[in-house]
Amino acid sequence: MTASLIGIAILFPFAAGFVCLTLKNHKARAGVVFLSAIVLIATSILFFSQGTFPLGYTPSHEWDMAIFVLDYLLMAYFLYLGLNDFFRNGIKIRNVSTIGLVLVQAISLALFEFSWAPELPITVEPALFIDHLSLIMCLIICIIGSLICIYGIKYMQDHEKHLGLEKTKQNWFFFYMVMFLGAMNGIVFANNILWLYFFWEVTTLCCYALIRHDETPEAIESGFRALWMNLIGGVGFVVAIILAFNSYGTLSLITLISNPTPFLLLPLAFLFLAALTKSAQVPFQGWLLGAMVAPVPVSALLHSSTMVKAGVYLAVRIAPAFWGTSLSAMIAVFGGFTFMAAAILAISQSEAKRVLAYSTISNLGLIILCAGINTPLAITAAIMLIIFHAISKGLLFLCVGNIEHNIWSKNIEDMQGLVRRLPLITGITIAGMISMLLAPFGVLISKWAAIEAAGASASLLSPLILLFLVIGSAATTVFWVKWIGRFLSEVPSTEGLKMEPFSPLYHTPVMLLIGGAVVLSILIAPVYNWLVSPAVGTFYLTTVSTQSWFFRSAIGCFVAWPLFIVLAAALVVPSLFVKTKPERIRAAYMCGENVEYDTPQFRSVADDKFELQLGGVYLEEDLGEKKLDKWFKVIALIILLVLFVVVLV
Amino acid sequence: MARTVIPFGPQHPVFPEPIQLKLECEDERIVGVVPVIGYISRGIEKAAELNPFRNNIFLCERVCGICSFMHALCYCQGIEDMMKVEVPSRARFLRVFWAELSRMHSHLLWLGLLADSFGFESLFMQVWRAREIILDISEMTSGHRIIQSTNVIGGVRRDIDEEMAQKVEEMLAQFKELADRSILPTILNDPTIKERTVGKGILTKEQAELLAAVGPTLRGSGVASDMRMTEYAAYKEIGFEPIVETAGDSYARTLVRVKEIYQSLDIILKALSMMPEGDIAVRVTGRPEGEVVSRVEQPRGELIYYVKGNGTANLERLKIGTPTFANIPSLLVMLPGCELADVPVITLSIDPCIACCER
Amino acid sequence: MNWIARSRAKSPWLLHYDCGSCNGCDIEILACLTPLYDIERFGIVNMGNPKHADILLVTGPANHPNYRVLKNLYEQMPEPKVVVVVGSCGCTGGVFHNCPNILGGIDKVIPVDVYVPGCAAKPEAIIDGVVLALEKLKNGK
Amino acid sequence: MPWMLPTIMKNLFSRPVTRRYPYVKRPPFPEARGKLHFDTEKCNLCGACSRICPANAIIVDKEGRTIKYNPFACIYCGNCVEGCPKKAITMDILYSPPAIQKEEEVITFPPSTK
Amino acid sequence: MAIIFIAAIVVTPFIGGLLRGIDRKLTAHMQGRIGPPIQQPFYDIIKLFSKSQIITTRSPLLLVYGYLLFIVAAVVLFALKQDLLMLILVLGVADVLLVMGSFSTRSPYSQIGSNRELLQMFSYEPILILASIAIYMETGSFLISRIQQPLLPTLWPVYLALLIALIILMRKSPFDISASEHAHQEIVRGIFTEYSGLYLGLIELAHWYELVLVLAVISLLWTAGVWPGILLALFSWFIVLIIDNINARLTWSWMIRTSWVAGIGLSILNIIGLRLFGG
Ligand code: SF4
Ligand code: SF4
Ligand code: SF4
Ligand code: SF4
Ligand code: SF4
Ligand code: SF4
Ligand code: SF4
Ligand code: SF4
Repeated sequence: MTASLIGIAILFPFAAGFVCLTLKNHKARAGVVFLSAIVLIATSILFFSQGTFPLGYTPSHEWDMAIFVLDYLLMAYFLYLGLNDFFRNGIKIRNVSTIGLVLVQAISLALFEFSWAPELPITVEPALFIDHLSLIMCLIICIIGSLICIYGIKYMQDHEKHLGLEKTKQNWFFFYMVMFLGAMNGIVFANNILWLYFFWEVTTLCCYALIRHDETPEAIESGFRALWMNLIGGVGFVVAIILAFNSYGTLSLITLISNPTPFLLLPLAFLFLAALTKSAQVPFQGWLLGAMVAPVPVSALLHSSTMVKAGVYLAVRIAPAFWGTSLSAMIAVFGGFTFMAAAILAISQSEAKRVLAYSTISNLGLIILCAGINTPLAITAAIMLIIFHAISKGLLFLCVGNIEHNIWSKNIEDMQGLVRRLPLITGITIAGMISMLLAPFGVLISKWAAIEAAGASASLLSPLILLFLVIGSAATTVFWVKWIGRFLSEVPSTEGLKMEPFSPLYHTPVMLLIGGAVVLSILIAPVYNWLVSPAVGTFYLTTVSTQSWFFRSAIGCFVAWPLFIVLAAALVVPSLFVKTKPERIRAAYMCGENVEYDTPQFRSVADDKFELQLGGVYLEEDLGEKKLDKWFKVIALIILLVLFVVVLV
Repeated sequence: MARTVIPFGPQHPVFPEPIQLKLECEDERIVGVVPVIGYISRGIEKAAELNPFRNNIFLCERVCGICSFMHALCYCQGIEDMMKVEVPSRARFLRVFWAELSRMHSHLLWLGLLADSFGFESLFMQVWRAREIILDISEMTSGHRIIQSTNVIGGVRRDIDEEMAQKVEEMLAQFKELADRSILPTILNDPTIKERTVGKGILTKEQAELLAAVGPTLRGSGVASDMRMTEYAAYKEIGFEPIVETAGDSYARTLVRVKEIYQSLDIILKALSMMPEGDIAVRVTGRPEGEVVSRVEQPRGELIYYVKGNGTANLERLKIGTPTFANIPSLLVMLPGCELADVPVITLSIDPCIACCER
Repeated sequence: MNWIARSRAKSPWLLHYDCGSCNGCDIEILACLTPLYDIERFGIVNMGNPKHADILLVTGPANHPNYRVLKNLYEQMPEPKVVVVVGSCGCTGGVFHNCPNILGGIDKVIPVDVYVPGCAAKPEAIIDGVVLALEKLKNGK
Repeated sequence: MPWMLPTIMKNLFSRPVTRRYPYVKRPPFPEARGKLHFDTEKCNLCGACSRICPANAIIVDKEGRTIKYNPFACIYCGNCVEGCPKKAITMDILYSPPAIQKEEEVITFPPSTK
Repeated sequence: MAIIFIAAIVVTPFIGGLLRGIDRKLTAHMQGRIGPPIQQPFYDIIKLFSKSQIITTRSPLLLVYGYLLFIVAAVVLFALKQDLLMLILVLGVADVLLVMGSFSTRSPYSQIGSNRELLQMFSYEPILILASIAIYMETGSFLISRIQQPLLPTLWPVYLALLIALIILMRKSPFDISASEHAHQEIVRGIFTEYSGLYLGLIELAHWYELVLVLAVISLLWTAGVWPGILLALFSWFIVLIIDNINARLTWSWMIRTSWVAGIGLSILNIIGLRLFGG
């Protein structure tokens, strides 16, 4: 049973992807996407309810061989991409670095496998290892990822209509989208590091292909950037593989993690390098920001359930191995810095997707920070953040996509007063943002746990981490709330709200997601008990209890559900008895010069009517990318350098 | 970049009077200002053609209630010039007395408003408390607290006797004590005040001259120009040196005014001690004919009255040129580039008075 | 109810609007706030915003460019509200009675509850006027 | 910053300077200008005051033997006091009180004895 | 527990209102005035509750209730001696709801006020969180109930930082940036401009709760008995009143600079000190 479920989770998406590729008919393709979504969701849930964990599983050795071959094929394809671009467009950073990095990878891997390795291909028992952490990831990938794919069906229709494409490219789009999910499942299940590496590179491929999907010059540029930056991680991976095998003679991830020795730190640092390129930490955030040119479902997928989550998954996965080392402390500093830097940079952004991207980077930084603090409470925080962030961020991207297809703009300034124009989707978006931002929602409970864990951390660097943490979380509030403010800023009107038409393919996924965010936040105690606690418990002693559904650690206690009651009271009760009779409605205060009560205009020069404009605050001059980006990158590089120095010394 | 365009006024707590600034900001930085004036235009110049010329004194006083005395003075001096009336010298000294009293209360009033505009409430309260002493002097000597109503064509209507002069000196001493103790040190030293005013709204000497700024706005930029140097009324006998600061920012303008308060105090004391005996007014008969330009220094700068008479009881034309009207262009140079929070401070630093600006 | 009436009378918040005055009465209103008169003794606060105000203090006569603003401010004040006109020119036009740009007293534009004569009205007179207005406020008008 | 401290501390520990109007009334200055009184004995209804009033606050009705005086228009300048040939107008030192209705004062004169 | 619960909800606003009344009285006296009677805030609030409601849009009204309720929730959490960090986060929720409320109307001054309120949160939230962490480092728990020793001797830098936060939260000069309490400055009443009547009253009520809560948090720094703590809180409150009266109001950039350099700086130094020498 479990074996076939594992098989379905990994292989079925690949198969479904190929079917999508061949199908020219939109309806049929939609059907396949829909079907695979259902299959994947069912699989993950079945898996969760059936399995006993942790469990190891080794498929037949042909698979090892297949992956061995496919690995080189993949690298050959990357090389082809680089060379192709080189011959077409001449020397550019993008193709030179792609070619260089692929060659480094391929050559060192080949050297290792063909000359040093005792057998070919290297096999590991078990090849797949599934514990609760993998399971959580699998649930996220299958459920959220599938919902995003479903959303993509209609989105891509509209998208292509808007672009005016003659020949649809959706078959390629869904090929990569669905395959992505399979590759992700592969990553989270793999125990053989070579397998892990292969699936890792497949996600890089999917990511590259999806970013360049629209084939605009910008898209191509961004696609390449994603490719070569992730190839840096790939190099890190290969180095880690070689080093690990040299000192241990095995490539079983679990073996490495459960027997930490000081020699392990260097390969772990290289694995961490791979993790942080994948999760777009400063200074590698460039590719994720560039990825914003891709269609919205791609961004949603990259940010919530795939790609970047692979990075933090790996960081959390290997965290027990560097427990208590200086590497751990440095990782916390590094993550903390990204958390703060990205949050501050997000303030000056006016494009919706870029704000979301920075928010993702920032949150991933927080997860990495938790992995670095590396106490049970911190790991709990990390895992909960992975869950809740995936839900909320996937949701927010889908919402922004929907908004974009209504107002054809991604600029936050254009979203002023959107609650009146598109109440349904805007309401959901705001709820989604609140779930990222306010207690008692899951993200905030995690953040609470993170801060307490950081406060309790014994490391000498903890004041620095705390500094990053508090400034970062203050900045987070600023950029979210001012965006929410844009949505809410409406002109007084006597008319009631009119909902926009309901579109099942657009609205169902977001409604499911927001429902999920709320329900899971309320049910934080059972979620913790069923999912998070066993995941943490695989390698740590858990210290959190959920007595009377309070979230209680040794040093603090979070009472979530009473706050939900307060929230419900605050929302429901007043909306029952706050009545807005039309005759009570007055214009906003404009120093006495309003034109009409329901227009945002005032009288000014020569008694003319002027439009009231209320731009948001972006603090471009003080906190703009232009000013800070360089410095942040430099500091992050320095931290990274120190990290490696610390490991080597 | 996101732009904010908002009305600042006409009803705005920073401005006691209605004026609108149409502000354009990026974040909170001002990138554009358009002043909208005309909210309290009453048409006084026209009404002045309808009234008997003597009654215009009372109308001119109410062009503005703060330096109302100066308006009446300027008008009376103009008519007197035109009609070749010799004003008794005691009256000239008394005019200086009330004029400087107005200046003191006007500057104090302004200082209080400035303090309020940057949220220094206790300073505002202290300043206005001290100002009440000046108003008491005004009421004691003229019968009105702020609109003295003491000018007539040919002299003044009220006299100050020995006893009253004594009292005035006492009250001024009291004022000086209060100002020295609690107001002056704060303004000279307080770092938060300096933070809000130093370097805010800089007007260079060249700009000030080019834009024809007047009064403390001009003197704060290093130009020694003051109508009192033309020695009207009794300034010749009393003697006068203008006060000049060179920094050209809001703080410099503040300092000019604060020093002028003390200067006025000295002038008042001098006027009281030097005052010759004699009549306070001459009887004026006849009707004004011809045209004349009369200029006096208001607290805010140069005030110009152009009066044209045609031999009837009504004037043919009265034209008033006021200091705020002359200073608004400089405001438009000072504001762009500043923070929204600085708008009140900079605007108030020219001491805008809309009432006479728009008449 | 008694409580409400009492509180209304004890906590009148002001909005001051200068509709075309000469400043004389405006600065006397401001003088009322300062230590020597201190109308905060009666709970009076100068709010500077119609939405928070109970008493609209208007100075100056109504004139053409400004009456629209006055009306707008009056409309934005929540009930109960009273209007106090300060100064002779606001009551009737006063010395500006023959100015071409003047409509006349403030009562030509909005309903006025209390008239405070004087040019300029003394702070004492303004306090008297506000006290008269409080009676009206108390009863919810 | 600390420069205001002595002042506020002194204020805090001394009696406020506030005049407790309306509970305690300060006597007005002897020169103060307040409302007008018309002496019906002295006045001969010549109308000079009406003509020189800048606020048009006095209307003299010779036939009806009344003077209408509008304290809500009067600007208390005292021009009429000085200009009245009969010195029939006197100025109080008390200001005229605020009111809910703005009513003109009508001063009626006894029928002419001539 | 139920008694504490109800007492916290009922008694707090009275203390808060009284403090506001005394605040106004003292301020007036510092300015040489008599000032309003001490019960003035209660008159104000009853009057506000009895005013007719005028409305711009609906959402601010809903959010005001949220603001109030979350502050009350925070007060209750304090009364029940719960987790300090959570309390601060809940306070953050309240403030965010307030800001969202005043963002909900397209009104120039309330928008500018809300933007500034956000910057205020940007300034004081780190200080509060760091303070809670410093308290944890001394007591070994984030739970208020675990505080048993006087903390001021080791945490005085944090106390100074908290004073800065207190000025911002009490909306006093020099950091009265978002609402301009005296209402004669550039942004009218800033964030509160569009609220009137009942809703303004609710905000005022919430403000009372908040005041007491923040003072209570400060009083924690000295918990060798209740009274010294209360005295410490009242002393801090009085210091803020004095600072209010001897300073001009500064700009937001100045506020952020001060609160970060001084506030966060002091707290972090304190934490480093604890990490190195004790804790
Ligand atoms: S009359 Fe009016 S419109 Fe014409 S120029 Fe003059 S101000 Fe302008
Ligand atoms: S100001 Fe000019 S337009 Fe206005 S009334 Fe006087 S003369 Fe006429
Ligand atoms: S400058 Fe100002 S104070 Fe002086 S007369 Fe003109 S309006 Fe009045
Ligand atoms: S109105 Fe006066 S200032 Fe304006 S252009 Fe004419 S002369 Fe020059
Ligand atoms: S500003 Fe001068 S030119 Fe313009 S309307 Fe008024 S008086 Fe005439
Ligand atoms: S009543 Fe007199 S002092 Fe008051 S505003 Fe009118 S003209 Fe000026
Ligand atoms: S001027 Fe004197 S005498 Fe003539 S009507 Fe008037 S009050 Fe009477
Ligand atoms: S005091 Fe002046 S305004 Fe009043 S009635 Fe006499 S002349 Fe007219």
